[in-house]
Amino acid sequence: MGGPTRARDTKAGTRAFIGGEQRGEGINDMTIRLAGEAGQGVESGGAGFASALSHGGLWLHTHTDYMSRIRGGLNFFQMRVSDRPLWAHTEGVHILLAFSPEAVTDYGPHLVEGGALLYDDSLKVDQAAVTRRKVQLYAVPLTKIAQEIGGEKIMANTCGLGALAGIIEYPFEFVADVIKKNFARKGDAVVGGNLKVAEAGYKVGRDQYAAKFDWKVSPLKDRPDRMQINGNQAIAVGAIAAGCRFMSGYPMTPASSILEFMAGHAKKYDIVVKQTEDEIAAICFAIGAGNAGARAMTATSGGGFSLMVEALGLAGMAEVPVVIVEAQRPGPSTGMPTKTEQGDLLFALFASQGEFPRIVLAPGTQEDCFHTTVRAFNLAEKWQCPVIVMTDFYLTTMTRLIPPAEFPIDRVTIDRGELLTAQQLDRLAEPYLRYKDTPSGISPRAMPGHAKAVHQTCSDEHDEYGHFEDEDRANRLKMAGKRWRKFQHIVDDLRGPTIYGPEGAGLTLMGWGSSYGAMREAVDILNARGTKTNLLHFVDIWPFPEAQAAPLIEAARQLVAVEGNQSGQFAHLVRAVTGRRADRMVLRWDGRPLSPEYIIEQLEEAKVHA
Amino acid sequence: MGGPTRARDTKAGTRAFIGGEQRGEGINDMTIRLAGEAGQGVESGGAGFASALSHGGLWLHTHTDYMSRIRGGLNFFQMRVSDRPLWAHTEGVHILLAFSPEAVTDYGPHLVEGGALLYDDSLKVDQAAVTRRKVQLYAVPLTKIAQEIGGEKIMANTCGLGALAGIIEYPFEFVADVIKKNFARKGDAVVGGNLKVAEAGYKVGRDQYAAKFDWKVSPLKDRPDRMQINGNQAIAVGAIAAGCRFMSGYPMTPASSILEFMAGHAKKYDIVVKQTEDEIAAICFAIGAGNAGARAMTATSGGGFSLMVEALGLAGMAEVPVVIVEAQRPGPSTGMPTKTEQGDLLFALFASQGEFPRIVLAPGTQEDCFHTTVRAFNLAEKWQCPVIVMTDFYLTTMTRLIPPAEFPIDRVTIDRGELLTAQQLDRLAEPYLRYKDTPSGISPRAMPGHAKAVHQTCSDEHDEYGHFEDEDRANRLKMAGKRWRKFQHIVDDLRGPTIYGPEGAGLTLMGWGSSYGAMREAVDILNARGTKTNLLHFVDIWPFPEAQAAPLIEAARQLVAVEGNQSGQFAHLVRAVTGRRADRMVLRWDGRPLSPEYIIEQLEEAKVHA
Amino acid sequence: MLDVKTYNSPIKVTWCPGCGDYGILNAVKSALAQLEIHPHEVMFFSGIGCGSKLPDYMNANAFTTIHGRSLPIAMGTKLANHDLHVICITGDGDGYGIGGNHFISILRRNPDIVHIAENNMVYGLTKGQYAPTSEHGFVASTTPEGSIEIAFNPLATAINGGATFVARGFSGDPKHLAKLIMAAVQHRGYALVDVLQPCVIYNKINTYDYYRERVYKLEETAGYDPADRDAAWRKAHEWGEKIPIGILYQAAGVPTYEEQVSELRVGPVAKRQLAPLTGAQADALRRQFF
Amino acid sequence: MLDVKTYNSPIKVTWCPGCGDYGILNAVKSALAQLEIHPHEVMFFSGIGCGSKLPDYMNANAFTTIHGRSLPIAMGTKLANHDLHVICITGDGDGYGIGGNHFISILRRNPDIVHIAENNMVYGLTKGQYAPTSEHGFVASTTPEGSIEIAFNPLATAINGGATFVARGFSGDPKHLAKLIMAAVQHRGYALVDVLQPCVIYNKINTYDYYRERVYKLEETAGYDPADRDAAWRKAHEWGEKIPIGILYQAAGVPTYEEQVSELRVGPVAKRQLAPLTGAQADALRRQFF
Ligand SMILES: Cc1ncc(C[n+]2csc(CCOP(=O)(O)OP(=O)(O)O)c2C)c(N)n1
Ligand SMILES: Cc1ncc(C[n+]2csc(CCOP(=O)(O)OP(=O)(O)O)c2C)c(N)n1
Ligand code: SF4
Ligand code: SF4
Ligand SMILES: [Mg+2]
Ligand SMILES: [Mg+2]
Repeated sequence: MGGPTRARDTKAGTRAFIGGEQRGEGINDMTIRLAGEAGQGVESGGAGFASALSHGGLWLHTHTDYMSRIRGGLNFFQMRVSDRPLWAHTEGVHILLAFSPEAVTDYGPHLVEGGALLYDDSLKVDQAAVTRRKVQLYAVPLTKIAQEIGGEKIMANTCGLGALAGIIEYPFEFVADVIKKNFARKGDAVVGGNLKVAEAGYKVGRDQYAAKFDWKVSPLKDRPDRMQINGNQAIAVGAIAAGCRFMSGYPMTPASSILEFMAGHAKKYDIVVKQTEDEIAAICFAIGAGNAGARAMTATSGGGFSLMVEALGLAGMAEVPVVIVEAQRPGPSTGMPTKTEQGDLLFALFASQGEFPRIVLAPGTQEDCFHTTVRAFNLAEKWQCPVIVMTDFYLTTMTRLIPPAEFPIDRVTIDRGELLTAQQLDRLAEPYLRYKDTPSGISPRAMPGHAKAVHQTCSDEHDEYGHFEDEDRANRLKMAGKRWRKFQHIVDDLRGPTIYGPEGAGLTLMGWGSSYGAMREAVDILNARGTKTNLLHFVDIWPFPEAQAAPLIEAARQLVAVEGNQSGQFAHLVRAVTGRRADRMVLRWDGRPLSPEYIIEQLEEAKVHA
Repeated sequence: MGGPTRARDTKAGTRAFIGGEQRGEGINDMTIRLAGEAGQGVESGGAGFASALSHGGLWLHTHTDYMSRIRGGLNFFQMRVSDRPLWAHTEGVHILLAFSPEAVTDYGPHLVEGGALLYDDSLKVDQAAVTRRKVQLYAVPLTKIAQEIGGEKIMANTCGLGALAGIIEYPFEFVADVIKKNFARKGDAVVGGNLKVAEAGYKVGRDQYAAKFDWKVSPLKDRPDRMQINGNQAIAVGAIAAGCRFMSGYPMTPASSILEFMAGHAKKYDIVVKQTEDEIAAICFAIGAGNAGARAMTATSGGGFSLMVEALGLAGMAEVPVVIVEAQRPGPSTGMPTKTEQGDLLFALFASQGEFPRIVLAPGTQEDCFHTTVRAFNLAEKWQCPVIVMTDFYLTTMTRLIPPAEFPIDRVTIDRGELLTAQQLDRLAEPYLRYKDTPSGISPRAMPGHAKAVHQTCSDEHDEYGHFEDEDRANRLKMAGKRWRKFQHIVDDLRGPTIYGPEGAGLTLMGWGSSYGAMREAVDILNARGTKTNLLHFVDIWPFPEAQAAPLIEAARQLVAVEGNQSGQFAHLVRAVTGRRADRMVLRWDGRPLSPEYIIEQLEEAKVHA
Repeated sequence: MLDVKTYNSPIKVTWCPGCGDYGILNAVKSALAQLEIHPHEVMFFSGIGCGSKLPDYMNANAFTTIHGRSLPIAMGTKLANHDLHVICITGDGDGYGIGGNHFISILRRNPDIVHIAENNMVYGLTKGQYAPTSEHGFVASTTPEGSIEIAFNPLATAINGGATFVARGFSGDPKHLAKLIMAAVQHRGYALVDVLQPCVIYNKINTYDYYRERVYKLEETAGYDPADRDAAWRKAHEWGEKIPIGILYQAAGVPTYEEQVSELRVGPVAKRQLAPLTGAQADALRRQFF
Repeated sequence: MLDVKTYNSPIKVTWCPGCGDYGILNAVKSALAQLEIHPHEVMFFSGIGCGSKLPDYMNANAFTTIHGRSLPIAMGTKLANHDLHVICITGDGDGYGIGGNHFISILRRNPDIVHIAENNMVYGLTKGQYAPTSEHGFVASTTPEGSIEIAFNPLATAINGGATFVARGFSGDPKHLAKLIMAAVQHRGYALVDVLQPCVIYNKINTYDYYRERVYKLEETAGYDPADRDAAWRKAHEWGEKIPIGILYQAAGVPTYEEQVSELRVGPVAKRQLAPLTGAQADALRRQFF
């Protein structure tokens, strides 16, 4: 808990002022949510529908919410669709396709006025809760249609998706294409059955409800291929692009899928990927590989990162390059394993005893995840130190549609820093000094194995050769000085915050990591409403890019820290470094992601006006 | 590395302006150092001589410096003696009793002008290095005397101590008493031999050198019993006084001796003390015991604390009282195992994922160690959270002579907070809620085992009963809010900084933990020199006692942060909370403890004037 | 015998339908009921994983700790209050993987603790990665080409490491399992009950059918003597065609850890009344530093 | 044979006079010299402890890591560059205590790594606390009434856990020890050499004399067959009157871990030239997300 700021209880906004207010019409900007038990096909159905929309040239933002259990419970898959690029989800839902009564009870309140609840007419749902809020009820005999037309109850999902398409009047052909593709390996009969069921659903939706439902989605003319990718996938793709040759990890939500993606691509992209006995071993494997000359990484969440802390310091002292992804989830301790939070920032900054150079980066988007991961490997090798990439549950599982050009996989820079080649080593005239004291603090590195560069790597304070020297004061000052100089110079390679919105705004939102999208859309809305607002978003956090950041922070008229935690950790850091206190904080720590509505609502409640 | 401040290389002062300048005469304030290889009796000889001085009613300050090895190398035992209470060591040494040539080479430069080097005339030492600095050479045939008079080479040490006493003209009877006591169990012959050798050494010292040596030590009239105690012992005594019933630990310098002391006293004081397989198990054992109702603690250094981080968060989330002593040593990583540093502060403040109440205390003296440990147990039980007590190598091994009344062992307050008694539980009318939401945030605690209070303790986010609840937003806000309220209220139980020195001083030193003594003596010297100086010393660090501290910090005209680390970690914290930036920092990170001379020299170099 | 409902918790079970953990939950309740151990007399410890949710589904004292650390936390509790029956519930990843060092350490101590390991040979809660007990070649999300470690053998390791009671149960036979748990609770010392627990979602190899075809009971095996440590160790290697369940090994007369801690002879330290030391005690302590 | 001086480091040894670690250092150098392994072809890994300083006293590649973690760090290096000979040097506290989980995990993997454990049955560098291998009842600073854990048996645990080469040496017989180390290096797979190493300062029980009276060589024992795993496991329990040294167990033909990692077939990953993916590779990767 950083700093003395008081926390306030908050409630999420439910108004959908983005779809309405900002665009002024009900076409091509709406939010659809599928919800039901784990195992009911919420995620696969949602993904299929998302494909159908994506193939129509539309832009998407999807995110999921699931429980820490494998079957049952209540999960949702939400997609926001629009004809322009999207940066965030909205709190308000326009149409909810509910597969279970709980889905209605829990998520009904998220429906906007005039929105619709679509469900199987055999489900007993608490209608009152929804209708009271002027929500329409579309009870469709999904299961009955599935059984009668497709011959299988299980096709009720398909029927629901068909009805959905009908209601929003999205051309059926796109749905049909996805059905054909997704069911292809189950044979023609299955494809045919599902197609018929979907079509029947579509008809009911279009014929009975389309006229009453205000929001529509139409395909665009221009339909380029776009990548639908989440943060973890973007990190893995970045790692592969950067030439990562080694990954070790131990499963932990929400980081596991990086390890799994890398394992699945290991053979093809020539990467050794290993699950270890615990997170201590995971980072130790990576340090061993990194020191041996292979670009190496590990990924975990806060609990696993806690176990890595001792070895993190080893990498700092021994000057071993290693990339650590820290995918945050709400703590403390086990906390809320499948929810989101930005609560580990100060922990990551100061973890492990003593003082040593480390780099902390927090990408805000999928594109950032890719580029930041590539940079992380370069920075780790250049500065020979651990690099921590911080994400969170929301960013790791949230997807957006992104033009492939944003992922220039084959055009990344691979900078191995001062890594001596075998040829350079062959020519070495003097004895090789692993920890040579240089002006930059960087000591040229040799991979172990060369006859001219037999050397020692050491966790104890050491001399330039790497031999133990834990007594001599002068040597200590030399080596600590060398490490400190690295820390001072690293910042020259780091970037100041992204600025978005008009200059000289009366209100400046300041955030880091996954909140970029929510802040950006909040800025758009506020400016549209006449409140001149901009934002400062930080990816490069530590060493703090003071030279670039301080003037911008200084210039902010009203500075609002926006963070997914309870105490304002980044605000703490900013004040410690620059002295500037955030005038206000918009914080969220209920396990849910920051959204444009949440930010604006909090500002309104606090009566913040520019 | 906290904050952007630039570090400067430093060299330690060697002038002994404390003994001279401040007291104006050479009597009863001097520094004696014994030095030689591990195994040569440096420590035992030094301790014996310290006893002899202590029994003369004098005040002492001792500290040691040793290498991370068991035999050989170079160690010293240093004692400063005075007729008034001492708070710190000095950098300058008046007389050095050297047992090895390295002792001369390495420590000769620490001798003050006019000081003396005492050594066995058979040792080949680098005299030039010393004489160049106007140091006197007292080459005494210690071994020869030992052999001729005592019949044993090994008595050379005794001879040296005798000579030492003679040179400083300290009455021989005190030395004789210690010899009698210390050698008693080896039989009369050994006692007699050592007495004779000591006396012979005494005569040489007094007759040949006393006249040339300026510093003298005389016993005082008043000779009350005083405790000679180091920081670790004071913590252990505090724990025993506080009713600690359980300690688990894993050896790590400089914390090990707490575990060893407790193990040695376990039977007598009814404490279960166990060494575990690693530090993870050490803190887990303590958490299990603490949750079961036994006051429990563990102790470690930074590397072991790194391994405790995950379970620290568990204690925070599950609300288990536990006391953790973090005895710092220079990092990063293995660092300098037998040297000192204050480099783990920000790590301790933010360790573990998520945000939860914890308390961080950093005693400055042995008395503080005792009282702070007692308070730590009370605070841990009252607020049901982990309490971290931070010390460092210097404080753990340094001793001072202290009146026994400063350790009111039998008059401590034991406050178990809202721990429900069996009788209270018998009367319970409602179901027991382990995590009851209360205005203070404190939920009355029941020890597991009572029929009326069967309950669950949980690392996952939970409801008031302690059952898993990692979905519900309202519950999350309730429980996170409850924990947050604890954090906000804890501060009411904490204390602002100690102030020493005149009000309205032009210069204010600000520090924490073990630097108290050095800062205090620096303040005295500066004031004596006419520079009006005071100090703010923090024991209670987190939650930061803002209400008490901020006005004092605000009022400081020139604020100088004094810390044993490279980046000014406490200064970072102060700026983050109060906005006030230290005008200057006096930092030390060469593994050596802060001393009055070092502080003043750094201020002079920086041309700081009040 | 107590009513098994005594142990019912108000919490809805979240395991998948058909999960082997249900059988274990029932067996645990049944064993406690038969032994007439009341909810307040027992304390459960678990880590994190599907199986580690078990204590949450019980009306009993419990501490759901962190992944892999239930054993040392239980040790601390047992040493503070040995009046409590202590039962640890771990997954195979939790207890044998990340918690491996605590496992081999507790074997050397012999505290009077029951350790029930829900061995589904996979990581359930994190969605199907391989576990230390997964068979060599097990294909999972992190081992697309099959695992290349040999499987961890918990029973052989326990016997090798000093355990005084080592049994294996099958969650498909909760009655037999309940008997094993009762024997484990009654055993004075550390008692491991490793349970073959089908994960119906992520482990398609070690299924109910797989086990039903293979398991046989040691107590029905003529000539098997659980007191013979060498034989037990060899038996612990039997896997494949036939899989033994029952008590593999039990040593009698080994003192428990708590019995060897002299401070505990007069009772649990957690129950001592806390009060400042007497003046005489304080003086004695101070005098050490004169 | 190379000159043993090849491996001399400029660093002054800091062990106590008489420490058993000297014998181990000499045996290591002698084994490498006889095997003609050059300093740059080998990499040592150690943790923290008296014994863990050994690599600092060698002219060879080395990584002095942190207490207990040399095995997993060595694993990472071996998987990145299996051209290196990898030798881990651990203390008994370091390797079997705090590092216990990595020890039992490496046994299941069989990497081509040599593990030399300096087993002095005490914590040397931290000044004499008991260690996992200390005998039951061992009196030390943290066990003034004697330890109440039973001693950890590294050899039995290694055999039990899947090690393919398990030997015990005595630092008082460096020639014999050097032979064992040579055999360990030549073994393809994980090879443990546990060394009886007297700590002349803190272990007054397991001294040179204690061992000299008791050790005998297995290779001189008629009928002992190191290929018989059951027999080896039983032999690993022999302690007291007589203590076996030599190769207790060796399995042939078990594939190493590295051999089973398909990415390593074309050579060490650390030696791959790094370059951006080709356009086609990039497209293939991107297409997965269309
Ligand atoms: C330190 C830490 N690492 C990883 C995790 C994530 N995690 C939760 S449960 C689990 C493994 C579950 O497997 P197992 O213990 O076999 O239990 P099962 O779910 O199969 O019952 C993991 C890795 C965690 N909670 N904490
Ligand atoms: C995480 C951590 N815990 C504790 C220590 C302190 N420590 C250093 S060496 C050592 C044990 C030494 O015993 P062993 O491994 O048997 O080696 P030996 O000194 O006996 O050769 C310990 C506990 C440490 N360096 N790091
Ligand atoms: S995933 Fe497997 S172990 Fe977990 S609840 Fe489902 S069936 Fe049981
Ligand atoms: S303390 Fe023991 S192990 Fe360490 S160097 Fe000395 S004799 Fe060797
Ligand atoms: Mg499992
Ligand atoms: Mg040892």
